[in-house]
Amino acid sequence: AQDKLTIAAASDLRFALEDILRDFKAEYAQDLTGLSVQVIYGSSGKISNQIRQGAPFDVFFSADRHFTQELFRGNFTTDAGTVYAHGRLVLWSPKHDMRGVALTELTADKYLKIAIAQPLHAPYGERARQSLVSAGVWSQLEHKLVYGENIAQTAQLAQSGAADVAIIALSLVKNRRLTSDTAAHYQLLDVSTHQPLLQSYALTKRGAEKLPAQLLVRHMASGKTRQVLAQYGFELPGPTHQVAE
Amino acid sequence: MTALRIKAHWQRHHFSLNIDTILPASGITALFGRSGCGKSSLLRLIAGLEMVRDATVIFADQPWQRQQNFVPLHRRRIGLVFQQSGLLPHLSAEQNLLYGFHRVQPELRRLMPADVIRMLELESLLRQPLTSLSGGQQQRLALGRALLANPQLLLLDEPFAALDSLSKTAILPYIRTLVDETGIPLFFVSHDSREVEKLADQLVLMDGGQITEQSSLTTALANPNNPLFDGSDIVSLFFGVPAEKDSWGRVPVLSNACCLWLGDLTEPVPISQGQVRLSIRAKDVSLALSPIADLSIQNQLPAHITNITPYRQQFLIQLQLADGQLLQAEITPYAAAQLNLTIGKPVIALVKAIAIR
Amino acid sequence: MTALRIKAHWQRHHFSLNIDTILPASGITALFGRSGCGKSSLLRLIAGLEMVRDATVIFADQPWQRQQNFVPLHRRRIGLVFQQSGLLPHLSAEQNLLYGFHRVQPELRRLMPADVIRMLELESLLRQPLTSLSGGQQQRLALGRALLANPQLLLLDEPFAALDSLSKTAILPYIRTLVDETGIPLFFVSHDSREVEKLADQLVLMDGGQITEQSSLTTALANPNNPLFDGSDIVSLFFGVPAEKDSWGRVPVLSNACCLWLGDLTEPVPISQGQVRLSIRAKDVSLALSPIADLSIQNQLPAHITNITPYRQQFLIQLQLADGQLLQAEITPYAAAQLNLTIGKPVIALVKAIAIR
Amino acid sequence: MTALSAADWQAIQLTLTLAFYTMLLLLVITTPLAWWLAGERRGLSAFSYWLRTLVQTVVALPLVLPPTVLGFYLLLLLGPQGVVGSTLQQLGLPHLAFSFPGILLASVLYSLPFAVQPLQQAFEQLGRQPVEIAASLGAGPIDQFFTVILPLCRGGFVVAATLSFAHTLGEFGVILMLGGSIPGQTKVLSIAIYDHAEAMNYAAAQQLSLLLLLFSFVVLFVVYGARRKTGSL
Amino acid sequence: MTALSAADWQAIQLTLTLAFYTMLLLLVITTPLAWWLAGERRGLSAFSYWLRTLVQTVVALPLVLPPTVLGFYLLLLLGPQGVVGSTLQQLGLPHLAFSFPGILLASVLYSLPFAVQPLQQAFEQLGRQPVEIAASLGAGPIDQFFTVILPLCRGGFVVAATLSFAHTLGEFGVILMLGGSIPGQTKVLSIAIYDHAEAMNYAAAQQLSLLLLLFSFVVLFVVYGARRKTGSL
Ligand SMILES: Nc1ncnc2c1ncn2[C@@H]1O[C@H](COP(=O)(O)OP(=O)(O)OP(=O)(O)O)[C@@H](O)[C@H]1O
Ligand SMILES: Nc1ncnc2c1ncn2[C@@H]1O[C@H](COP(=O)(O)OP(=O)(O)OP(=O)(O)O)[C@@H](O)[C@H]1O
Ligand SMILES: [Mg+2]
Ligand SMILES: [Mg+2]
Repeated sequence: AQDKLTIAAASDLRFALEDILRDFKAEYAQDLTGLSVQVIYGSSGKISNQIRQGAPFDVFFSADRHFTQELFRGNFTTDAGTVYAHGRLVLWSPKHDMRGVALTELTADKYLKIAIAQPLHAPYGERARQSLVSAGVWSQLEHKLVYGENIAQTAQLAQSGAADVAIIALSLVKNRRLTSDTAAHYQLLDVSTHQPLLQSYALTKRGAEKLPAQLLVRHMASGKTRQVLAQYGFELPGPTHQVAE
Repeated sequence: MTALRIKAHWQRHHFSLNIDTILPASGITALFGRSGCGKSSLLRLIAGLEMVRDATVIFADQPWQRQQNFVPLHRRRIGLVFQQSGLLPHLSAEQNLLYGFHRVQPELRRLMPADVIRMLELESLLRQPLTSLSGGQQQRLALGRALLANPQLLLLDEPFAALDSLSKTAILPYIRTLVDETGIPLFFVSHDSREVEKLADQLVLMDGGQITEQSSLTTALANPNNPLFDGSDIVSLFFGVPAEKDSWGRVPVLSNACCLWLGDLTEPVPISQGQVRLSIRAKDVSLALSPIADLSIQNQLPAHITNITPYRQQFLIQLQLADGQLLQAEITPYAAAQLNLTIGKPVIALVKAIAIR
Repeated sequence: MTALRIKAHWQRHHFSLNIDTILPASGITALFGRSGCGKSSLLRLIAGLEMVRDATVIFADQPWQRQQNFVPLHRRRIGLVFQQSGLLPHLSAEQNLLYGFHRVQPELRRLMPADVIRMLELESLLRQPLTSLSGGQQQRLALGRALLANPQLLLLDEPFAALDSLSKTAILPYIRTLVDETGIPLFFVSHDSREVEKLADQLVLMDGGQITEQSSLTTALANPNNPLFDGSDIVSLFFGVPAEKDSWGRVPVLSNACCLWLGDLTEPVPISQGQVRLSIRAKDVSLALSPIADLSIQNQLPAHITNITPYRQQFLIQLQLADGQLLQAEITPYAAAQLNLTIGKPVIALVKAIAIR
Repeated sequence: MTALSAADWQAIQLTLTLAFYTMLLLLVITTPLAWWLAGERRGLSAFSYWLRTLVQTVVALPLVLPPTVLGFYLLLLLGPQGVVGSTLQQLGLPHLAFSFPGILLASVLYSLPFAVQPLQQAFEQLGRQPVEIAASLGAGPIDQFFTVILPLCRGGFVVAATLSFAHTLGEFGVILMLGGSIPGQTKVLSIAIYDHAEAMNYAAAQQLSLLLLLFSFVVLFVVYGARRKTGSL
Repeated sequence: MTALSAADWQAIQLTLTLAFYTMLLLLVITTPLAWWLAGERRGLSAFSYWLRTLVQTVVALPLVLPPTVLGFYLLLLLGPQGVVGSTLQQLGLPHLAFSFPGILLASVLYSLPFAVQPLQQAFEQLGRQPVEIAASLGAGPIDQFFTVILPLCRGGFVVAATLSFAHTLGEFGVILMLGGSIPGQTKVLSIAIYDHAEAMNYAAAQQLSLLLLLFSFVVLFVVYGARRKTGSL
């Protein structure tokens, strides 16, 4: 059996994937003795760049289906990506209770700095921008915005207290490490205000030949995984559907 | 007379400098002593280049260093020539020369570049890059630079060591005149007793970090055991006023009751009031019992013997001339016996006109 | 006799060195000339410190530089003393001293540390940190280091300039003996004509980047217009074999037909075959028409005048002694007239025993 | 070649300003610091000796931390909840996170060792004599600095200036963390390039990189060329 | 304090190895390079003169590019489709992206100016005389280097070594891009810390940072302390 599986994943999946993999290893303990699983987190853009340059990744979890599609077009993955969940955006602050706060209220003076991920390349950043635009406050808020390289760093900007509010992934707010008293004080953004965040994964050419990778694909579709994903605030699509290309 | 008060106990590694003295700060003072005796250290102390604790340096009532008081070098107005060539490598020869001059208030400028350049023959060096100067050229430049800083005190550490003899012949009288005219006191270190004889008014002898003797040059030279003479010749000084050349080109130098004939007067260094100072090696003085004719030696001076001392396997005969000046003659024991020399005996001192410096 | 062939046309900035000569590479050769005339440049050329194009340097049949051939300095086995103190600042005094010695194959080691340390009085310096050495101490150390490199050629650039006179008195005879015993040819630069008179066998005169004269020292000294005498005294050499002291402590030095009495024999530098070389200043020689009694001057040598030349407003009288050696006397025109001196005239040359060096 | 966007030009301008001020500030700060560090060791008390070693070590530490980590801690420190940030706010001043002064401070801190070390080395190799000569000729400390130390240690200053300028040009992690990529204020060139590259906008990334390289090349070439002509020593 | 995970220890070990090799390689490479750059300028032909200036400029360029950008271009170059990577593969060798040799190469390139410049400066200030003295005493070039140049330029070597070692310790962007954070191969400490911080595992991030700081502090303190004791000049 292959004894090593290398997974590259977008930052928003960080906490959910830990649980998923723990279950995965427990589930296939007999089939996969001595398996070591490495996960490398990063921005979807950087990871897909690295895959193009021959990075030794077997599975790629992207925050946006766009990246798996591009890789498939370049013949680096076996398919255009399986959508396993939809990401959700939340408005969150470590200092203020954001429950019930509408995007339009961000113009208030108490919100000096608002952190979002870089819309140029981070999927969550682009969706945050869309929401702000559709709320009609983008141009008013633009001078308050600070940008994180990826969604995890965006969360850090707020967590350090330097930014007053952040628009980040629900999955990050739902993780254990965020202190409980502030963790609940978030406001979900309406999915209708932005294009969907289609979380998709794909096997790379080298991963396709590996048994553990194939088993992981099977595990991703399992109920247990769906449960974990839901727990971390991901919205689940209907029973696993291949995105047509 | 201005004075330089120095008091210091300074431990430099294994060496200790112990000075507690008042030096006359006028005219030219030579520092003489064996290598490693502390001459450069003393100059550095005076200049304030070393923070010696609890030292006292007072120059002409300016307390340069006393207790907590410490005037930094750049406010002491000292002209310094370092023992190791000390040119600023990033400046041109000309910029080096004028570095100090530009920092002197115009009203304090008494020495002007044009004169110094002429006297030290620096003209042709000024346009050369610094790295292309030979050792002697560097030394002349450093000397000129110190002079042009128009200081109130000159401290020169072996300033003539790399000069060729022609340059030396030209520069020493210039330095003499300069000190006399400007009144800037000058201290210099030298290992060349001839330089000292020619230039110095006072002599400071050092040994093992201490000043062992300080006196006027005349007094110092009267002592045949003066370390100045170690490895070189005993010299007496004769002070007199030169008169007109005679038709033979000889120059008479007159003191009270004596006349010394000189071959010519190019070399002697003038000192103040028209006087010149002549040095006469004891080895150049012969003795006879009566005047001698048909001899090329022209100075035949009546004198009487004041002292006879053995000196380095020879005899040193100290003579008093008619005008009271002291003259010394070095004589073999054989000659002393032949002439039957005794104290008080009148003799004729023979000195070649040409041998007088 | 080994020789040093040098041919170079070297433009250094404004200065050009033009040499095409064969120098005798044996004994001691002095390089003499005014500051900036190219002495150091010549030594650097010989050492191979400068890549002078198309130059030729051949030492004792070893082509050090010829056409494309260039032997780097470290394979030339040259002992070098730089004009500016050249100690390695990161090494201790002792490590500096032995740096070259350690790099000599044991079978080529003829000079040993113990001897050099003793002769140059380096013992007490060895344990001192380098920065604490005085100027003269540094120079002695650099000299010792060059000697201990046991080179096949010594090039010393003003090696004695910072030495005090006592050190010089001790070191010069040591250098002389060392060269005679080891046969290492030595070139040295000096501005001190007395050093040259004492030490050199050959003299190389330089001026404006060219060698203007190269000759044995005796020949060179016979020429009163030799630049060696600019600003210093004319000297004649007398070669003779010293005999036993007499009861008065006088030492007779005998040549064929002459005897010169010396006060003692501490200073003269021995040269090979028991001979010594004495230098007699022309200013120390007086002339009389007949022997004179009752005079302290003991050497009264019969001679006849071979030449009379005006020299610096005086007369220089060239004399031939009974043994054929040349002696020169400097005399005022007045004295020459008084004694009615003419060529061929027999005279008595008077030389004080003590004035002989 | 597509024209650079206005935002790109803004980033370029910002970066140059930042690098320039950083270099200037660093030269001003590190010159006395390096002089003190390079001072005579002889006869120093044990205390002064170890104090110097300590300072020298601390000064070198910014080198060691990964820039993003350094940036994160600076964010904690300079933000409204940090010691520095809150103090500033109490004084009625803005806190330093997400501001130009903030990233300037960070750049200075981050490039500190690159300025101190070459200067210190130059001062150590200079020795005492040139300063002593100047003092003997009547030059006071300021005069000595400008007419002797500066020209003689020119090499050290050029290296210090080049390293700190260039290092700031290329700085990324610290500024990313602390600056928040605000266009015109903290979005410097390196971040702009990174953003283009991540957005797979390779043409723009490449164009900006080339421009940066070309500019730096010209500046460095001129600096080094001029330096060698006059001969720095 | 929670114990560090095995992965963290692995990152530490990897980082030290990388920094050490980088420093070593850089000293070996840059010594002759810096010597050549520091050589006599006088009497140099115009060609040699500009060649040197060119090389000196090119050597300084890695400084200027943001590390992630440099990493990106290195990735393009060293990856299987790059000129270097594909050539290596044709020779039957692995391409260099995502491998230890790859990030070593990148680190060397990235820290090149930090090693070259202090050395060059030290060599320039050294002057010719010490080498001439050594040669006159029979020391050949190698001998001269080890007994004269190295000890006299110790300050420069210490600065070069420190800067390049420390700079590699803190290096992040280049390695992130080119290395792909593969544990045990390319996941160095700086990336591990970054990762912990992103995972909001601040305790671990802080612990690792502290460890890195402490270690660096001790190393630097010893180096600087020892250097000052013997007195480098
Ligand atoms: N920087 C220093 N640190 C410690 N000791 C020193 C230092 N410089 C000189 N010394 C010690 O002081 C003593 C006197 O040195 P100094 O330079 O004053 O001698 P000097 O009389 O000028 O000798 P020279 O005629 O050779 O120049 C030396 O023996 C040396 O041991
Ligand atoms: N590095 C150099 N570059 C260019 N020219 C130089 C260089 N060194 C010396 N020169 C020129 O060569 C000439 C001769 O210099 P050199 O050092 O050989 O003189 P020297 O005879 O040794 O003088 P000194 O007795 O003063 O030491 C000088 O006039 C100077 O202009
Ligand atoms: Mg001295
Ligand atoms: Mg010379």
